[in-house]
Amino acid sequence: MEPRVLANKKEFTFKSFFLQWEWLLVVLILAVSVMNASLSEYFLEYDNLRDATMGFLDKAFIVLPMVFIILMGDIDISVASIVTLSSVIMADLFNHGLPMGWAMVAGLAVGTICGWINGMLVVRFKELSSVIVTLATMIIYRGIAYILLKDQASGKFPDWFQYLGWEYIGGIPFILIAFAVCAIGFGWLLHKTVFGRRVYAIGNNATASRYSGVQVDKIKVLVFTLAGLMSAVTAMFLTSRMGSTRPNIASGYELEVIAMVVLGGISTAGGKGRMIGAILAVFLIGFLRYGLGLVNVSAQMLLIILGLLLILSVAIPQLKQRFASMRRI
Amino acid sequence: MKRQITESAGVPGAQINIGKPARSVSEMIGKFRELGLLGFILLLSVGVQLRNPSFLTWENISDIATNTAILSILAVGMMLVIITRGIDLSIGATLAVSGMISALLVSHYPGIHPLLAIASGIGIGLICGMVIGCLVAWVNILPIIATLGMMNVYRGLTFEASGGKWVSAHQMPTGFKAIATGTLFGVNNLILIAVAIYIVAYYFISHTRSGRRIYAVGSNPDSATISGIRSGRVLWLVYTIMGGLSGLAGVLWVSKFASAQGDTASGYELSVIAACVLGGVSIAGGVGKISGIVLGSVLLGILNNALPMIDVSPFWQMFIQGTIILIAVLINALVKRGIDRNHLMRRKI
Amino acid sequence: MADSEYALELKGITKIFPGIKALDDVYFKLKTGEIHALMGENGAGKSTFIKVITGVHAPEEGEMYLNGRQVAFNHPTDAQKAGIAAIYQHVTCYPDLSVTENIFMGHEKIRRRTRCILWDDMHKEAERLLGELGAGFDPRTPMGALSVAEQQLVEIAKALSVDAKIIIMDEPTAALTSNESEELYRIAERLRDNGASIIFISHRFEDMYRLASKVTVFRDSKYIGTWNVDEIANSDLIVAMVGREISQLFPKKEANIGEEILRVEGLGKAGYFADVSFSLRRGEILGLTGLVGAGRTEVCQTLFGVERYDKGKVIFKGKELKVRNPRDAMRQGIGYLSEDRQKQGLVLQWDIGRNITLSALEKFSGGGAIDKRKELEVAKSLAEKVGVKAKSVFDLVSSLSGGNQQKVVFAKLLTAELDVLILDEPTKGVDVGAKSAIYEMINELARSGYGIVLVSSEMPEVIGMCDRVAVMREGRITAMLDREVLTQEAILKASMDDTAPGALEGRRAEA
Amino acid sequence: ACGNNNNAGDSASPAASGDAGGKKKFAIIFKNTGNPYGEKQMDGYKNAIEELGYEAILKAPDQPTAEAQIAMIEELISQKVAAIGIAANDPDALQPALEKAMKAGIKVLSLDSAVNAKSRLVHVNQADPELIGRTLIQGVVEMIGGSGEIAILSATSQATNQNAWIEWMKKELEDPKYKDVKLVKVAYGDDLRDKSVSEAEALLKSYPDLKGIIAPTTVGIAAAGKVLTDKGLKGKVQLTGLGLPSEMAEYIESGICPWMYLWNPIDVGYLSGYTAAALVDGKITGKVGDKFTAGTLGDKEVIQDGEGTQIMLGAPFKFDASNIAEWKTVY
Ligand SMILES: Nc1ncnc2c1ncn2[C@@H]1O[C@H](COP(=O)(O)OP(=O)(O)OP(=O)(O)O)[C@@H](O)[C@H]1O
Ligand SMILES: Nc1ncnc2c1ncn2[C@@H]1O[C@H](COP(=O)(O)OP(=O)(O)OP(=O)(O)O)[C@@H](O)[C@H]1O
Ligand SMILES: [Mg+2]
Ligand SMILES: [Mg+2]
Repeated sequence: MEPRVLANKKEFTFKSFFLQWEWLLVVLILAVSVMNASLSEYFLEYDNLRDATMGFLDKAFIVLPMVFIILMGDIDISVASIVTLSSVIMADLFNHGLPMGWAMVAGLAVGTICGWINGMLVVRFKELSSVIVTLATMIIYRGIAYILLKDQASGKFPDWFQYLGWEYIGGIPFILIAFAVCAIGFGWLLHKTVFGRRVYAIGNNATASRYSGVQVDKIKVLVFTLAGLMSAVTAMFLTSRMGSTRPNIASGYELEVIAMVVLGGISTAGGKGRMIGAILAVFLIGFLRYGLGLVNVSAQMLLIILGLLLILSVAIPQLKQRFASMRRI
Repeated sequence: MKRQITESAGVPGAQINIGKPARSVSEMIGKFRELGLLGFILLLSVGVQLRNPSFLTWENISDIATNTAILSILAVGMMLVIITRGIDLSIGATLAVSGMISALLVSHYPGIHPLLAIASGIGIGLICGMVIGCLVAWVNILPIIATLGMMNVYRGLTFEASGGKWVSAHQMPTGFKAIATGTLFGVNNLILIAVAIYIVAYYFISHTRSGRRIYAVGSNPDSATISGIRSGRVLWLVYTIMGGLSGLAGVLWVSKFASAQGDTASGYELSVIAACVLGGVSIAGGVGKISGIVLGSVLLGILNNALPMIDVSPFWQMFIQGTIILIAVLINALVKRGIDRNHLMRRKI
Repeated sequence: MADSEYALELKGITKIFPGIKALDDVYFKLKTGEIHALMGENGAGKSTFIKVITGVHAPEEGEMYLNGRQVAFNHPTDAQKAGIAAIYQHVTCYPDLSVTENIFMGHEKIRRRTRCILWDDMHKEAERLLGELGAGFDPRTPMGALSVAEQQLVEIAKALSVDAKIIIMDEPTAALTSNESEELYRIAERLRDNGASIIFISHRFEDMYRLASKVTVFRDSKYIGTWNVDEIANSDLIVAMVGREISQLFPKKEANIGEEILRVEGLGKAGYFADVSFSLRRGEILGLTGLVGAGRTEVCQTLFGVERYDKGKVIFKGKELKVRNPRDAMRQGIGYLSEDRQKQGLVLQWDIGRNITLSALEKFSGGGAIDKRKELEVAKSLAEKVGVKAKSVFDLVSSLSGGNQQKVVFAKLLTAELDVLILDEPTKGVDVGAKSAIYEMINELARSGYGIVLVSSEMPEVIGMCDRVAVMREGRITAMLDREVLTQEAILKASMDDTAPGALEGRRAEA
Repeated sequence: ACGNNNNAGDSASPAASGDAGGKKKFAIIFKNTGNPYGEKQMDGYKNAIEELGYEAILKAPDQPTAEAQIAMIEELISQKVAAIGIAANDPDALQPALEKAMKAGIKVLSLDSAVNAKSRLVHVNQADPELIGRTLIQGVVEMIGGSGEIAILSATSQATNQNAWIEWMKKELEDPKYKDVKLVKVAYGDDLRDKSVSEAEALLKSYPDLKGIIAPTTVGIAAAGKVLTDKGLKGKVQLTGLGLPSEMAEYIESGICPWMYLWNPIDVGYLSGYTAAALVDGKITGKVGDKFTAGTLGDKEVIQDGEGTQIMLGAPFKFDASNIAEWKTVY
């Protein structure tokens, strides 16, 4: 065989660079901003924009690990219940006399354990899809929250606890800073590390990954555990913003989170997509909601708009592909 | 018994063989799934009966059946969807929008024949289903995403259609309310409609080509394409049927509760999916039986009926339901492992 | 136009996939009642051609004539109606449905008026068809419960069930043993004698010589020529297929066998294999052969930690080896090349470089992050070493032909420091050109001190390559043949001999 | 922007002039959209605000959650409205958001379902919980003829309003004159049709001697009415509670439910509108003893309510066969 020399560089084309999904999201965010600014004089005020982020960033913490989960072809619909359970347990322990700091640690631990249980069930029972496993645990976790708190709300947290969700550091909301730190961390984890590369490998071909020495089960459990932990982080911020907790908080968060991840261009089918897409999607949906809220669009219109946006965002790439293949045939 | 056919065919008997005895074992295990579910239902019933003697009365059983009817009608459609490896989260919203529109219809034209009201509900459901069918079958959107998006849209439309109002009992003609309360030979109409749907669905999925193709597409989409099955059409059909059944369920729901609201049946899709999963429909596609989902729906129906009757604290109900679902699917998985192992052993003999 | 002497004729067919011209102005003529072999390297376009005939793909250009009349199939059902049946390369079954349904899917028997499926008729017919093929299983069995060979029989029954005039078989023998292949030949001949025309695709020359009267060769999506089988020499055919001559398929290897590195003692796994013992030395190539389903893959996967064994022990470099997963195995120094490179070997959607480095990512990570430059360097040098044909390591693996994909898998093994390589059917579905490159590579590896277990079903390969051969039958090693006594007869005898101690009795007791 | 300073709503604060478009903006947030009771309340609020020549903003989330209401409060703060009236989905969870609003100079009041005293200046109460609780017991006892088993079918186990009323019902029952009346169970239908029906059926079966059901929630009472109708239990099991006239007309006319109570949601909204305007105009500060005139409803006074203050609309209105026909088309 004659030795062959392979080219050293990847071919770079501006077309493929700018045809990336993330650019479309950037354009959409700009379009939404322009629309909002023209509809409402209040939108472009710095204080308002800044405070708006405080309103939608709580669930964004779950978006980060959900990107990993969906990339691996799994899904976790129990995250909202984990938020509730860790919030309720934190509040319950605090009200039973545990210092707030320790109660928070316990809340985070509970979330982590819930995530770990999800992960263990998913890898031990591979014949059940993660939808089913987390559907069941979703009901169970919230069920436990009901058992613990019954019909009570629980609150009366120390003042400093409210800082999490409401305070600013140097004029920037603390929650935004925390999210930025987490987002950079998760982005780094996904795109720069061995761990992230393996997550992509599992998403594309789990069997081949296993045969290549990737510990698929271990990584899956870890990712689900991370999702549990981040759900608990969301629980901290949400509880701080609400000042009290109940067994029915955060209901419906799972679907919103999944919608954001999908809108961010993360595809379950091919293990494709990037963290930045999901983060952009968080801000796109957040600003769209906030802007339409500023002009007091009714809740039902908002539902319809968000539904159509989700459909369109996944339909556009599909249709593009279809047209391309139609031209071929 | 190793070489039954080798002499004539000259094929080594190691792989190819008749497995009649082994097959009956695996069949038994297969049936065990449903028998197990039935056994569990009976056990539960006896347990509840001991706590509350009015549980196993004719009246209560008929109540359970009536309350389960709508759930099981939806479960039939959901089973077809899941067999094709899909899922439909929009059914609660579809149910609400078709229920609301047919309620508005009868409140504006009280003279309308109840059958026409049913037809209108089914019609609207069909349209909703068709849209989702198109998105899934031809735009290739993942079912979970397509139905999540359309769920929002349909729910929004329900509110828009009603303008935030409810349609109440006094606005509905008696004939319309009688759809769900009427009886034939002493059996509630809802039960009759549900049974009729089981029968039609059973015939459809086991004795017609279109029905079998649903299984084929779910079992192996690639070979379905190659054997000339237009999987797009099958998918579209499945979501359209689901929509039609949701529409029917919408009318029945509104008629049964004599009230149409914007948030009718929100979150109901999870109960329906749970019924299917309990009934042994595999999310991986290709597997599912009518008898299974009927049992699954009945189990959920009994839980809904029995937990209040045996004075379980309302705060425990959710946990108990979730735990039963989890245990059921885990046992299901373990039994399936048993079946697979059995197949494997058969292979070796 | 009057009936033509050709049952099927295709002219100037061109088929383009995004970025790939899979067929380029291709011609083909099939006479009535003939068996016509279609050959060519991997990726030559054979399967695509078949799919054009059966209406799965619509060609960009070209015409198709059926008995002299021009036709155009837009959909697989059109071809079915026209009496064309195909057995596709990859078994296309519905694992959850019964055998009967698998046979009749797409053309179920239905009662005219009610459009109700006639199950009894179908089961009876299925039973008859299977009986004709010598298969004894019940048509009501779910397809997923059958072995690959049994499934292949069902595929054939499926083709028979439509009473097809033209039957196309795309590598039907790839999953079959020589005996089963023989059975298939018989069936094909009978079909031909009954007036059907058959297109037969295979990489095995054996098949072609045994069956076909004509052979057509494609190369690089192009039509090369059609010959009568008895008029063309083997070497000429190879030249036609690869465009150059392959002087020596099995290069001689200077044996340089060192110390023992791996010893397997009485390995057993309930339901799969029992009492497997062998030893391997550095520089040695140990063949592992037997019929399909003999349990070779299972043994290999157990050694690699994919599965667990429950009896016996493995001694590796003098110490007892315990592996729980492939990662452990690779760390200890055992590598495995799986028989299904698309499912188990590669991440098809990734580029070549990433595939190569997947199993050794830790080596490129500094402080948690991947050092991309170092990764690229290693990937590139390994890809060049195994001779992958591509523009750069950024080409997607899915765009490569089978042979080149296999080379990528080899490159992957070379990233780790291994002592033992287990190669499971490394040349399965690989064309002649790539095959010889792979043989060369294996010899090279053996020379550099690896101990190699070569699993293969191809007699010439086993005999040509191995220093010693273990033959497996029904989960047991029935013979260990040294190079001097290595003959086809000896292997066949060991792999089929019924007097060998039955592994089954023990297994059943364990189960 | 946090902390528990209670004097946030300094009436002199000029920050929220709310007159960006020339008109001051008054917002109301109801629990959720698509609820006719809420729509009527918002209508009443709007009527009052427009009578006064201001602009009304009506908002309601699609799900009855506190999270969604917090987002809406933020949106309203951004819009610099003059006042927010809120029917809360949670009494405590809105506290930080509402405190932020008050700090920004917005007047905050709750109506229908209260927020805690720290998060509001004043609460507009549709009716005295004590009065509701006691009246309902008195009603059902009268219906069942003074003795027998009764049960309560409530909304969710979390609902603050319902829980307060149920407490008062239990207190009323402690009176020795009810020694023959036994409250056998409090069931929760979660304001879901199907669940309320199941719960109602379970009550009937578990307690075959049940004589009366109190359902202090609109969904629950209608579901119970439907169950009693379908089972032909008219006259055997009595039903009363709080319900929408439109939903209950059928059952009141048929006699399943001899009478029930509710206040006029339009009036609740209307009174809230005037209260909001009075707060913004500085006529009242929300302290006990403040007085103002609430349009057609006449003079109103701020009174004590636990730690906070409230304005009472009046006694609940009794709907029975004689007046239901005229109300069923109103709300
Ligand atoms: N659906 C498809 N989309 C894109 N490219 C395809 C598709 N199917 C086949 N190809 C490409 O077309 C070329 C011809 O493939 P084909 O499967 O016809 O080869 P083959 O001769 O059958 O090879 P083998 O011997 O490996 O079966 C290959 O390069 C393949 O990658
Ligand atoms: N995933 C599986 N599920 C069930 N049975 C299996 C599975 N994989 C292999 N088998 C069965 O286990 C036995 C041993 O298979 P194995 O693949 O090890 O044989 P082999 O000699 O390597 O054959 P091949 O030449 O096909 O690789 C066969 O009877 C096969 O049918
Ligand atoms: Mg091929
Ligand atoms: Mg093998």
